[in-house]
Amino acid sequence: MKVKIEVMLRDAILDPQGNTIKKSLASLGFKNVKSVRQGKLIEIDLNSSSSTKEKKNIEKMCEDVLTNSLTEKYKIKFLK
Amino acid sequence: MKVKIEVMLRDAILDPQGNTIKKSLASLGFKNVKSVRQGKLIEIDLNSSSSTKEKKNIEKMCEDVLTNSLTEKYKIKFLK
Amino acid sequence: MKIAIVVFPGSNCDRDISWAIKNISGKKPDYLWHKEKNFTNYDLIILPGGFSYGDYLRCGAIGSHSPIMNEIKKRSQKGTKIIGICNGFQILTESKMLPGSLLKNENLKFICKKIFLKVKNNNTFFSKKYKLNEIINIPIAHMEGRYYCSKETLKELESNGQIIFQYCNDNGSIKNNYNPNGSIMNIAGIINLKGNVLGMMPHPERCSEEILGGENGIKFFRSIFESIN
Amino acid sequence: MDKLNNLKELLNIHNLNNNEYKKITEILKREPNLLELGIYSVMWSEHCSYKSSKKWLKQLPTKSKIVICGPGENAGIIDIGDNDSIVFKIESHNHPSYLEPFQGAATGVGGILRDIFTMGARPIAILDSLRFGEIKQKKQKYLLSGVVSGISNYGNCMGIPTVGGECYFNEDYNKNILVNAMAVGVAKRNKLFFSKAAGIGNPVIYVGAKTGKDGIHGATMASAEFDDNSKQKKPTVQVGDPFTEKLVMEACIELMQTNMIVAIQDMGAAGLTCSSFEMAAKGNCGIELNINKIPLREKDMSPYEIMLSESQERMLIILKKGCEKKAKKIFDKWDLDMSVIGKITNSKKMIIKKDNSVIADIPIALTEKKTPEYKRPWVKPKKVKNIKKFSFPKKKQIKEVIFELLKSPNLTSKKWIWEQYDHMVMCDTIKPPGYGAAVIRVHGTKKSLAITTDCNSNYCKYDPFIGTIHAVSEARRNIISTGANPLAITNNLNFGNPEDKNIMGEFVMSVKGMINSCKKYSLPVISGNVSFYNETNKIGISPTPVIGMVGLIKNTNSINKKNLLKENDQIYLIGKKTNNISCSSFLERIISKNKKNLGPPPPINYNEEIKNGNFILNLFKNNLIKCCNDVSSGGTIISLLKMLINKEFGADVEESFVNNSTNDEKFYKILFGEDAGNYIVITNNEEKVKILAKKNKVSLFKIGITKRNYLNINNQIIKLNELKNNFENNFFDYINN
Ligand SMILES: Nc1ncnc2c1ncn2[C@@H]1O[C@H](COP(=O)(O)OP(=O)(O)O)[C@@H](O)[C@H]1O
Ligand SMILES: [Mg+2]
Repeated sequence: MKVKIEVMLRDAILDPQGNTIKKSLASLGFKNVKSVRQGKLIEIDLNSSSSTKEKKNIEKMCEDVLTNSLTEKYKIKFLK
Repeated sequence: MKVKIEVMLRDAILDPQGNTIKKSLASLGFKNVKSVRQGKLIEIDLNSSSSTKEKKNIEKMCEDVLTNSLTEKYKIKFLK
Repeated sequence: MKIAIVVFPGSNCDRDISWAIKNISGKKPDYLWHKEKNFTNYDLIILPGGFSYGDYLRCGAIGSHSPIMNEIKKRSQKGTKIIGICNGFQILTESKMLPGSLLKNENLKFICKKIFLKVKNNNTFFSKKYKLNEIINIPIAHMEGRYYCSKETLKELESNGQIIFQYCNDNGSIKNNYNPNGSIMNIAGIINLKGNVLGMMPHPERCSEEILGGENGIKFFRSIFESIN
Repeated sequence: MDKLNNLKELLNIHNLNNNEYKKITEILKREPNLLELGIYSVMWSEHCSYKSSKKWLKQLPTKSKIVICGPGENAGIIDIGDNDSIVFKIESHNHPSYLEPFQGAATGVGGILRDIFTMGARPIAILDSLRFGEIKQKKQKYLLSGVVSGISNYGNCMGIPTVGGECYFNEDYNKNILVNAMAVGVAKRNKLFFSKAAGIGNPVIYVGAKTGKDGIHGATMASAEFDDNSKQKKPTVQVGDPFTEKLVMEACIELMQTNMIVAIQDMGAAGLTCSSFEMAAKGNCGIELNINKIPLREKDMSPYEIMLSESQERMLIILKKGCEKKAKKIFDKWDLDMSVIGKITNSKKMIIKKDNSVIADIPIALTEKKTPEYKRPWVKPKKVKNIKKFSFPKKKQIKEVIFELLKSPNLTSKKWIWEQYDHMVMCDTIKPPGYGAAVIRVHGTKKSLAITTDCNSNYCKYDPFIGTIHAVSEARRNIISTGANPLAITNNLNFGNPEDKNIMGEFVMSVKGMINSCKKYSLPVISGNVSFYNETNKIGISPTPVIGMVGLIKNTNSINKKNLLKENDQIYLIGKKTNNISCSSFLERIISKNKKNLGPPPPINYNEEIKNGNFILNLFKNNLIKCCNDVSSGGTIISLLKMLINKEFGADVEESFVNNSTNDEKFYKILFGEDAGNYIVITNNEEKVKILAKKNKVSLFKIGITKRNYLNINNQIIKLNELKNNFENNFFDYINN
């Protein structure tokens, strides 16, 4: 099973990295950029095949280790 | 227009973060993880609406600024 | 007085803290490997600075799951004093032993320099030797030191006197200009409600010897020694 | 073994010429297979074989009473007494840093640190010597930011302070930046480790990161010039993993406390090939490797790729037979893989096996003996002409002149860089970056080291011989300015294509300059590195021989701890008033902007250098110095300001110092000339200083006295704040705009 986890900073939290990218895009002539946010993408390849139990497991992983719920939000995408 | 850009290290390139995450997941009991790779997720919000020209623009952005083709590969997703 | 310093893979201020404590107290602390689960009682356990697990994933995140951390949590509940400095602070927030979180510096760069701190609460085990509002010159060295917490938490921290150190200038002015990393309210160090767990980004061990350019950290260690004995 | 098809193309890819190929067939007494050809190509690359430079490097003075180990090992070692020794070396990572600045620079630091701890030393300091093109170019800012964060990321994570270095900008580096990193370590003299293999049957073990396809042919890449297609040629970029390296370092140091190691060597350029071959060659024995045992990151790797991979953070260790289990325990503790990959044999051959059959079979001694060594043709660089006519600014323009000089990216503060480096970790940094050499305490001892890197790119461009002498002399002055005794040097020779006789000429003259000055100063060269082919589309960099130097302060307590400046402390120039403006920063920036020729660098007077240097050390011994700096780029005033601003002080410059001069030319020459051999000292006991100077026949001149808030020259007052803001913020402005 393959899983993709998208982790972004929560909206209320300043993302200097995104801002910097926005600035440098503007200075390169990409003017109509309204906002940029940068997050993490974690791709996990599992030995097991997709099952409800495995999905629960992944969720637990996200909650326990992969993300910090105070500052981050995440989305899990099960690929196959 | 909203765009999501997924940036991952090329397959042959060492991903120390991913490796370390994998090892620590294993030691936390998530045993059946075969591999982990960590990349970046960039969300861009544009003033303009989706058009072929804008799409070209985004591609150029990726090539010129957002990624380093030597080490990274990317995927663009146009959201709306 | 029994002090231990926890060594995580990637810790790199473990020796520095040990050196400072040995110089000031004459007694060398023990090192505890992060896989340790059974160890004798200590009055104080220090989580040192460095890059535990390379700072991969999030600073302190993987370290906060080290086998030793369960035991440290238990001991802290029993009153053992715990200090986290720099990476140690990050481990403490990641393991929820302290509220909030430490994010990437606003300028996105590693910052190593001497800054000024104001002692906002000197009625703690860790700061009693300082005067209230004393201004101290002390080094920082981190990439992720931007303290963040929710509004509610911030209120609690304030009203409970849990904010111990704030960034300021040499006159003690706490303005945003003197905030090296973008921390909320210039917060540099906090304590838990119970008063036995402290986390701070600056490095007192790096200014506890005249020849290294200052001795402002000595009172920090003296405060603790006094609290223990 | 399969026959090689299309030999011509293969040789081309492997950067081998027909003669070299012929030699290979003679050594093997047959045609090589592809794996063997690959092995020869890296072993005989310029980077690993020093085939163009060897002839000249052999002439360097490398011995002295204190040298324990000179060039030839991973790093050089000197004795500093009481069973303490110092290990140091400098290395370049120029080509990779241009392609991927962050990873290129990071892995450069990783590489040099491995060279140090391989010898049994704990690294205690890093320095970096950097060269970029014009700072106003976007590309250069990108490269600079990437390189600095790469170095910072690696050094900081390892917990080793980056305490100094240099950074210089000039259009000559637009297409070829330079990233040199130096590291210094300490070891007990009786606990040093070397790479000489021994003991037939002893196991060869592999420790650290797994092998991937990283940087295959990195060594050959570093031995070829760039062209517009370089980006397409991309080998797999090496990614640094400082976390793994930290574990490898701690584990190796732990293993070194036992008696299990026979020999140890890091896998650097040309990876497993070079390290295993060198170990066996040094021990005059054979080595057998089993390719199936090499830990791999990817499944589908050919033996060719495995042997040539430059994956980072890997070590090769020869253990005593029977120690495998005990060693493994240590590596397990640090979560590191260890694999027994072969053994030492008496065959004097390097045998590589896969699935039990031999896939490479190379005689070691013969190959060593036949390693190419070229006598490349060279011509002496032409002497540049003195430029005669200048029009000097008016005296009253001194303020603008100072600000203009402080604006030069080469003279202004590099705080932006070193604040990103953890320069305090390890709690031994006594003199942090700011100006001059760094001073680092040798932990747990009374001793301290002064460390610096140096090279004035302009001087070397206009005269590589004198320029290199300047680099050595200036490094030496930097060391002496801290009160330390200079001990030894390491060097990184960065040049263009040695097959061009003009560039070879620059190289030869530069080495001669190093030989000449090191002999005069009795400074042994204990290690170094050569980086050729810093060239793109036939345009090479100007010669850049970076000198790294280490000096010793025997008693750290003698360093004046409370050397706080006070108002009215006295400032003296030790040496002669300057009169030479040729090749100076003043000339470059103020008088002949955009001129192609800056004239020859100032001459060197060894007697003066040595006499003045000794005098400074004498003043330190008598506790007469509050602070000291040498006069270098920017002349007396800029050198003085760097020191003063750092201490948050200004000064009143006496009119007599500028000879009460009504003459603009004389005025500026005294303040901004760059004649060699001068120092500036601040004292609060000028009488004693003067008496000692007379006794030692040293000339000195009073520059003025310290003032809290301003600089006063020629009745022009500049506020300290204004100076400080300019000096410290100019660089930030360059980067941010
Ligand atoms: N310019 C030089 N001056 C003195 N010694 C040098 C110089 N260049 C290289 N060497 C020596 O040659 C040896 C091989 O250098 P290098 O290939 O860079 O080392 P390694 O790859 O083992 O780290 C080293 O011992 C080095 O000190
Ligand atoms: Mg080496």
